[in-house]
Amino acid sequence: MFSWFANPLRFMRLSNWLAPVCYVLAALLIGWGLWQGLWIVPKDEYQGGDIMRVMFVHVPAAWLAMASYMAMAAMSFVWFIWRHEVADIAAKSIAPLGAVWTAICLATGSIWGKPTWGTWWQWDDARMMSVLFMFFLFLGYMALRASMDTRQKAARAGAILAMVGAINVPLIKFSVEMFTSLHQNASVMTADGPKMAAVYLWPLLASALGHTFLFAGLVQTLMRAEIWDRRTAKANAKLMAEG
Amino acid sequence: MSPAPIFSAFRQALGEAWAGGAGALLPLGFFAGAAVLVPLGIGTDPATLRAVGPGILWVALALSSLVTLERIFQADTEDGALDLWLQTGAPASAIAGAKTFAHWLAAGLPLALISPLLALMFQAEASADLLRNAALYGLGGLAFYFWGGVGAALSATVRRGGLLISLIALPLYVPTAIFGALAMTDAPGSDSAPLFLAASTLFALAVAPFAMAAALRLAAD
Amino acid sequence: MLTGVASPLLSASGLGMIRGERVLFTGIGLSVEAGQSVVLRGSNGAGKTTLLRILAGLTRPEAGEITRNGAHHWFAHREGLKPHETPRTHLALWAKAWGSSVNVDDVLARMSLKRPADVPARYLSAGQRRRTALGRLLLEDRPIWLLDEPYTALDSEGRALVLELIDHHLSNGGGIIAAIHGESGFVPANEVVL
Amino acid sequence: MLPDFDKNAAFIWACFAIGAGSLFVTILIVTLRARAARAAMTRAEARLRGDDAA
Repeated sequence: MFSWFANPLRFMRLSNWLAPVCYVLAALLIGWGLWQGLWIVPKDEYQGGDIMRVMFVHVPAAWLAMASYMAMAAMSFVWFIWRHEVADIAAKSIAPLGAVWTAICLATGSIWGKPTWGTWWQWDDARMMSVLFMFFLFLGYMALRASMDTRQKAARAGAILAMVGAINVPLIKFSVEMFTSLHQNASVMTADGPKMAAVYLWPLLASALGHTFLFAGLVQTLMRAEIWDRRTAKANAKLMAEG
Repeated sequence: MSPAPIFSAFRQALGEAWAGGAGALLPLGFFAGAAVLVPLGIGTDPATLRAVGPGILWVALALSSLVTLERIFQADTEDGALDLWLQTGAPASAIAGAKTFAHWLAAGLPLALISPLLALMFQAEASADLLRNAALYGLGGLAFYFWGGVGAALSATVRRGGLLISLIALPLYVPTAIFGALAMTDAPGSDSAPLFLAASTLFALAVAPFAMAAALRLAAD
Repeated sequence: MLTGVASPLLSASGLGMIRGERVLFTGIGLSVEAGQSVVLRGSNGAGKTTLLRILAGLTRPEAGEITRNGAHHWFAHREGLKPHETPRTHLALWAKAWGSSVNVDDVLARMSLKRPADVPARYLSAGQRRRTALGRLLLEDRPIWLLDEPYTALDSEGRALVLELIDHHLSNGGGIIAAIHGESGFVPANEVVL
Repeated sequence: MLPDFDKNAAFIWACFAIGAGSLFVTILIVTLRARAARAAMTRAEARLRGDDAA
């Protein structure tokens, strides 16, 4: 299955129509989710009133922060085992986008925290802390790739680091949960709890799905750009060899 | 396969760690300096210092491990020793583990040994707890060195690799820092924290050598 | 000496290497039999060192296969000498690592390193450091020698010493692959031009 | 037109503005990057073909 996608030409043909489809679906789903979230659904007084509407941007961002790191690690693993170039291009393209959603999650979480807990940064919230470390993992991955002098070395170094990070994520999350459970009062945010009312569930799911489609579309566009870059580099190398 | 290359790598790294600028004194000086700076920054209230002391020492230990590790594999790629070690036939993971262990022994363990003195300066009561804490610093330091070693191996060919090591290693230091600091409090759950610290150190010892080996083969490529 | 019957000490075929987008070389094949030497030729940056590192198993080639019948010694620009090591401790360390029973003092004498034997490498001259590293070749009898610019930083006396080692190794049925920029000083069985 | 929030309106709008703003900038950068990459590729390959023809 991986080999089928591993051909850059096949990926270019696929993403040529799949990326626009992703963008359209993303626009529809995010638009509907926002309209429902901001105008239609009633506020929840148990969660501080209208401020809970922030979850329609915060929760999708949190979901993508985790999912994108796992996707990057999975692509790194595929590259490490099978050396399919498209997998490396995918991992490289996921990193900056994952960092963007992670940053959105941190920023909105912080702003949500201020009126709810009275503080911009709640050290006792395990999820915020985990996302913060996820952000550092993304930064480290990008910095490491950028400091390698050939794309082959960047691919190898990035894959090693992404996999090391991925097997550490469970341990980091576990330790952070232990750290936070000691200090406090359980988390106020129960937006993803099972008891959430159905009026919130559908708009939230739509938003999360919409963000996922936007992410998928952007990853494909970045991958296309990377493939074009590599073709340019190959052509330039040929031109240099001839000259 | 004979284990002789692994012992030789260990001995060479030990010699290198001792020879590299005043031996273990340099990391000790950094560790003590970083810790002593804190009261100057946050004030000298004995209760405050007693509360933050163990945590400050964890942070200082993490920072000094990063500073010590910066050159351990970079020097090997520059002077060609890495090429020789990768051709001994012994597993690269065992060589990397032996080298990292040697550097912990030369620079990390001494920090744990002087931690009781620094703890006293942070107004801790003189008791057997300080020795127990020293053992915990030693155990946690081992995990710091092994995860830091992964960062050092990955950035072995990078100029100004020190900053990169910090960025790569700090998220990996989180569990050790949390379990370690927790084990020195009397908060609920602190009884099991030393066990979790030991488990996360074992995890580092089991996983990090393979990542270092892969990174070192890349550095030699 | 018998030729053509024994299998080669080291043979490689179809070796290709790419760095970034630059193709360093493709379709390189070579083979060294007992008592033979191969010299790698090419301008700076042509990939001589890379090819040698591929033959040593340090660098992974993009394409091609290598067969080695026997262990090899590695001697390159970067000597593998630590600043705190002395010629004696360096050779003793590697003798131990390789399980060799060769007397280090004999090697030091052979390399004319008797006088600086206990001086840390950071105080040694470039030539003394290179002779220390060359001493490793004598610690263990290995059929294949991979030499990257063996004459760099050596005076005429040092060059003569290297040549003597090479002759001795070849006449004992060893094989040599060397990347040499200028004159090799010996007649190689083969040259590979990159 | 705009929804009327009970309190914390500034916080709510800040969150949505940050989300929309950063995603908009990301989309913009990704699009421009892809366009530049494609243009550079077209130019380089055209030059390669041109030399071949000559």
